Amino acid sequence: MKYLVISLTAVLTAIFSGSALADGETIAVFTKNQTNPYFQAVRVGTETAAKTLGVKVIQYVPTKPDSIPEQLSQVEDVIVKKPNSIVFIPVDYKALVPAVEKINAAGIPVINITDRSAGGNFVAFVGADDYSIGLSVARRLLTAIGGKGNVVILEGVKGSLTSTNRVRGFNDAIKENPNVKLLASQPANFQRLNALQVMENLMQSFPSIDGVLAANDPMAVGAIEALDGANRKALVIGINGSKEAVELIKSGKLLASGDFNGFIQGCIGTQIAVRNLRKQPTPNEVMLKPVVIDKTNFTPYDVPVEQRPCPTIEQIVSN
Amino acid sequence: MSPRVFSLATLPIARVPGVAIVLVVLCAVFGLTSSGFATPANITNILTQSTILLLLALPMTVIIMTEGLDLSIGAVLTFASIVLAVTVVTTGSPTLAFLAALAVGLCFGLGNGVLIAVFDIPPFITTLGTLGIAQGLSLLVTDGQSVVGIPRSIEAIYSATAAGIPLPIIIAALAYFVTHVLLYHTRFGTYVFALGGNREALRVAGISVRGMLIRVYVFGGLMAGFAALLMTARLNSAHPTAGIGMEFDAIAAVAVGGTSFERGNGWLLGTLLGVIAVGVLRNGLNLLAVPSSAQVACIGALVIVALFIDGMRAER
Amino acid sequence: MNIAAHSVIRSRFALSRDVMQALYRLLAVALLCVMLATLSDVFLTTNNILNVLRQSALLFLMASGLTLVILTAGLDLSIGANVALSACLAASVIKFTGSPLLGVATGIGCGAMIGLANGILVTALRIPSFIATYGMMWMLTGVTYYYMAGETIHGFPPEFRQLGSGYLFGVPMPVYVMVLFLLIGGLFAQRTIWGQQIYAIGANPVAARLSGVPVERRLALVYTVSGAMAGLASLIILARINSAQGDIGEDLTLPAVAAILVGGTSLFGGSGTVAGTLIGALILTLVLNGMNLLQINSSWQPLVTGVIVLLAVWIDTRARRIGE
Amino acid sequence: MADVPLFELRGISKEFPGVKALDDVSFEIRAGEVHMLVGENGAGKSTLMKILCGAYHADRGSFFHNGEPVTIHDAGAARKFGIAVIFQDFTLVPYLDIAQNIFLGREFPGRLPGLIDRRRIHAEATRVLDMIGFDIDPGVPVHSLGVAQQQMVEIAKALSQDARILVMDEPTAALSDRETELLFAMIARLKAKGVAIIYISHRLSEVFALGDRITVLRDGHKIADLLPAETTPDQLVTLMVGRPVDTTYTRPSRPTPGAVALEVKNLSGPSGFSDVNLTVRAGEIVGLCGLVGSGRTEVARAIYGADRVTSGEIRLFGERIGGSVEDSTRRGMALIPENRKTQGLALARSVGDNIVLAGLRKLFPSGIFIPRRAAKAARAIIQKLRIATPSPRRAVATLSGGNQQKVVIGKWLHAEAQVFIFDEPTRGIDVGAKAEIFRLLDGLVHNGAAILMISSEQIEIVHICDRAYVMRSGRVVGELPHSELTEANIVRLGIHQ
Repeated sequence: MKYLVISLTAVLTAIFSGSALADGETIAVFTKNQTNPYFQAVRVGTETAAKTLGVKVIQYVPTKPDSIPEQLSQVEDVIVKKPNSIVFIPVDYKALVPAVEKINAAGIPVINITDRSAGGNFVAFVGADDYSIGLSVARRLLTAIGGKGNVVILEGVKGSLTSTNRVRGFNDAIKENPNVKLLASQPANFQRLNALQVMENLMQSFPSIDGVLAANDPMAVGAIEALDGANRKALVIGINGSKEAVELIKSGKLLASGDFNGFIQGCIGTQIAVRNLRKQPTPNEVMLKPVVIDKTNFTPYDVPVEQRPCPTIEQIVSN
Repeated sequence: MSPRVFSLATLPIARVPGVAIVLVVLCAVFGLTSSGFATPANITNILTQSTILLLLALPMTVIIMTEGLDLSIGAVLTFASIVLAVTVVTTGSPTLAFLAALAVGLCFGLGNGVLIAVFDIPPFITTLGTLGIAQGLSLLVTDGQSVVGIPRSIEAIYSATAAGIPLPIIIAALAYFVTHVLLYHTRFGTYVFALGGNREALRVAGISVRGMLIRVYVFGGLMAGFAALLMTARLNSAHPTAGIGMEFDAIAAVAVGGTSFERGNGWLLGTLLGVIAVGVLRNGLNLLAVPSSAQVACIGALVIVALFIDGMRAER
Repeated sequence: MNIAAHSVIRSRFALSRDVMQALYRLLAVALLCVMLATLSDVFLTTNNILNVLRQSALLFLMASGLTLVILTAGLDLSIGANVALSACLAASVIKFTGSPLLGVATGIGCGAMIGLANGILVTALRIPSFIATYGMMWMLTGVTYYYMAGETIHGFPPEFRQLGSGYLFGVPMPVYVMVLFLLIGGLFAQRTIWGQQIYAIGANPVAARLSGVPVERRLALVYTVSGAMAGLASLIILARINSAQGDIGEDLTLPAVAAILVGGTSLFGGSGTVAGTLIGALILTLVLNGMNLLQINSSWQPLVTGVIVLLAVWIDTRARRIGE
Repeated sequence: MADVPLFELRGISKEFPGVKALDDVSFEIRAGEVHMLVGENGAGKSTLMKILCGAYHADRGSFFHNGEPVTIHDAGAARKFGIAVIFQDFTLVPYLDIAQNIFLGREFPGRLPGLIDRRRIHAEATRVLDMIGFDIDPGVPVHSLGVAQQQMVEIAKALSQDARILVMDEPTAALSDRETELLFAMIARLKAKGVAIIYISHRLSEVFALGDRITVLRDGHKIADLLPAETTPDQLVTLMVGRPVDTTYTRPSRPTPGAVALEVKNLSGPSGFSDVNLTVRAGEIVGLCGLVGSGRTEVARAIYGADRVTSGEIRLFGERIGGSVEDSTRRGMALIPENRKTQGLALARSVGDNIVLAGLRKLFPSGIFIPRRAAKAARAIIQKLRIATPSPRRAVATLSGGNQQKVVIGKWLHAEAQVFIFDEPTRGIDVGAKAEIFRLLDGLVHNGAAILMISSEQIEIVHICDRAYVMRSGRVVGELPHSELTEANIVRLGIHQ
């Protein structure tokens, strides 16, 4: 019995010793889950910015992917620790408002990135407009299929802000092309395997599909695998500009991917947090311009995020 | 109070230490390694966070004591909280909304009970089925969206304090007390022990086993309804994924608490400790900024270590 | 003498019970097919049938090993997490060495090791399987998250991809794998003394032990097999989606359990078949496929699955009642 | 006695799917009499009692209380007439304490509505326990009690309902002699108080010692209702079985014992026995007796490798064995456990499956299982032991106690075991089957098997065994060669001085 207790203690302390706290400014970063590469890019962004600015970031991720109660608990726990500032992606843009209010009440400055929270006070919001990205990348595909033909939409997690807006963009783009027919719009939960199976089923219902609009890259890849599996051809677009997507663009399997740049959002979010702490002026909103990555312009995205430099706020705002 | 509240009958000696040891060790480790841990503010924080899980773990203990299981409890909580939110948003009456949530809990509890007691479908399967049903309904009602616009009056239930103690803690304490009395000082409780220990004993004593089983699951459903109130108040909204997987957290807490899955051998206080242990672990790891991946592993370790210790004790 | 007469009646029922179970299910499958065929004109296309088979293959492979565990009145909640970790390790091995064979070995090996660990927790440490494998699930998920750090590994050599997306005589590879393991699993359970011993353990572990059955070893074996099958399934997934990600195994466990229950295996152990599990997997896949073909709001899927599980098991209990 | 019976059942019939359990059975019980209810297993005794106490409903038939027609629709109604039953398989709840068990379903209401008054329950329980002279704290949880103690709790439970009619279903099955005497004394006291007792038993000695009246059931029919004076044990058995059976089983000549098959040296174990020495030779039956709880079963399990041993050694045919069940069985040892339902059989599985289980390795050395061959082997055993089952495919659960026991033995015959340990082989088995089991044992030793047999019924030991060891509180306190093997000697050694 005793040895058990001891070993348990040992194990725990071992884990913790790895994460001794730096005494400089600390910034707590909240992301939705540990599995989606997008949020990894965000985390890398914050780390990179932190390194250059000489601050310490601590990552908080729900152990259950996208768990609302858990992120809320984590916020409550973090408030106990009083970090100097917080960079916050709400798991759900409505359900986490109480969390933000708690942060406000604790007087900790908080920067909101990626999903715009439905309430609470923020130093600033950093994000990209899902709608316009969806719109422009969809336009890219529709022109590629010559403004006519059949397309399907793969939606993300039902009700998530990201999915809703991107899909809205897709639909508006389709409306612009009267000769394009939307065959179906089904959720695949931002997941590859789901997308693969949904796509397989859609291909059964529809003998001819010319274009696939996927609300993120993993789903786009899933769709591509499904098409290959059935030896069918269709143009596919995704969103996120992930490493994988860029490689597929290079190899011509993926037409284009909307650049929803987690890395930059992480960078800027952290930079604003630090400037705010150092009483420097900060913009209260930074929106990334919608960029469509395709064969013509993928080279800058072909470097792994870890090696990319953080752009300054000015660079982003100016161009 | 009877003199034998904690007679051997109510307290499986061989199992006490498992959870207690783990809890002590955790507190010791966190107390030493993290400055913020042992503060009143943080303790309150941990307890408040644990309330919802406790509200589910209490009935889960009772259900497991009857050699049953309720996998639907998390999904029922979710659906109840959605119904609550929708009702309050549409009618504007918190009372009505709360009753609606309880009604949902009641219906699912009754459904589970009838399927198990009357149709003889094993609890695991019954509640796996109703889990799917509740989840589906939640998605259908909300179409995946979260329901917002809850009046402050409801949110207050979670944020308000009485005599400096947060309301949720008081509610949870009340729930614990009620369950304790139910289990150790009413016929219901006595028969729960019998349901798990020897159903024939009930039959020859002229007590309807079916009726008792149904009551047990109804109790589970109602507690899920109460939990839904807290959950909605906490999130100040209702969301179709809010309660996913909580049934397993609850079961784990009960198991960690030393309630065994056979012969009606249960220990309510152990469940309380189990729930707190889980809360302490998560909180402490967050305070120490342990990477999330390590946190996930730790939770698994907690469950296994606690039961391992119990196992070792049991062999003596 | 009425005892004898009574016994004859009994045995006739006892015989027909299993037959009835199988019939009910095949009937259900048939009904589903007819229904879908009438409702959707594309259902009866070869492509769609193959498509259904390929999707059920995945579910079956996960469930087949788990079936053995449930036959011993145990449960393995860690197979989903097992799939995730096995897939990720296998993926990086393939990436690193470029050798699909090594990858396959890794995937199955890793799965088997995890299964063995479960077996040890259940036998040596006497932790209830439900809890032990639940804890294991969390630990595996933790390791996977740590190992993958939110990244994906993608792009595998085509010869490996064959395993998941390839065809042979116009039939998808996974279907062959499914049939292969249906045979292996069936033979193992019905035609080896190990299988017999597993059924005996499920029916009464004490009696089995006192009859000289090496209960601990058999249980360890069963959990290992279940783990290995999860490892195999992870390879199929890997080969199909051509990439590995931390969430790859998410929500694969309960559907597998559902398939087994719909397949008529009893959670109390001692009764059930691997073939039944295949039928269960088919039923569930058919329904989901049908709902997709008919463009039914996907929110209905959990609800419908739940109802099916309840129905199937209820019919069984009824059948048993008539039997007694 | 010409007065109206205290309670009377007339023309009771009860049918279960496929079998007529009771057919037009009438039964009456008078105040202050002990009414023996005898018959083979499956004769309908338990069913009749379950109907009397309201657990089952009769398809046909009527009840009379003091001559007044009454109905019994549930247990509550039965209790109103003061009917209480002590079932063979106890109706106790392991994790409730003694007091709560005694008053299960009859809890006293507490001060507040809905609550129960546990203090009063304990007080009352103490009173009842004193009444039957059972000195124990009513707060002790039942799962920590021994079988005999649980029996006492059952009795206390029945008496606490101030029963006028007390049904006892084989109450002495699990009791040691001393406890049995206690029980009989109490029965006498109850009789004096005018309580009517219905006593179900397989032990003829008891039937004649206690009974004021005897009713015999067979295959759901009432065969006879007579006074002990009017009959003899043999006649009674003939009535029960429906054919003459000689119960005065005479031990046939045994082969001269061969080599030592099983040898146990200084065996001690944590399960409560120490320094046990014994030997069993091929071709002899050796008894292992002593009071319930003297450590007989524990020793048996330890020898078999089912429980851990701390010191000492076990030799099988001269070779030391590893102390694991697998090892013991592989080397030809067999244990026929105390409780066949929970330890001996996979009830849900078929007769065939159970029979071949232990011998799978021998039957299929390749590891490949061939159903046809397994069924063939099973049928051979079924014929050899005359197990009453239409086919090996029948579920064991549907067989009678005696036939189930035969299946357990058959399992080891098929596995070709050489050294058998029988733990209470005749518990809960009716007279006819008992004799058969004994002949079986004879057959085994004649084929050179060695048998160690545990039994609580000295008479059995005396009849069957060639020698016997007597245990007391975990130690072997004496060995009785055949010449000295008498009940008196066993008791003398077995009880504490």
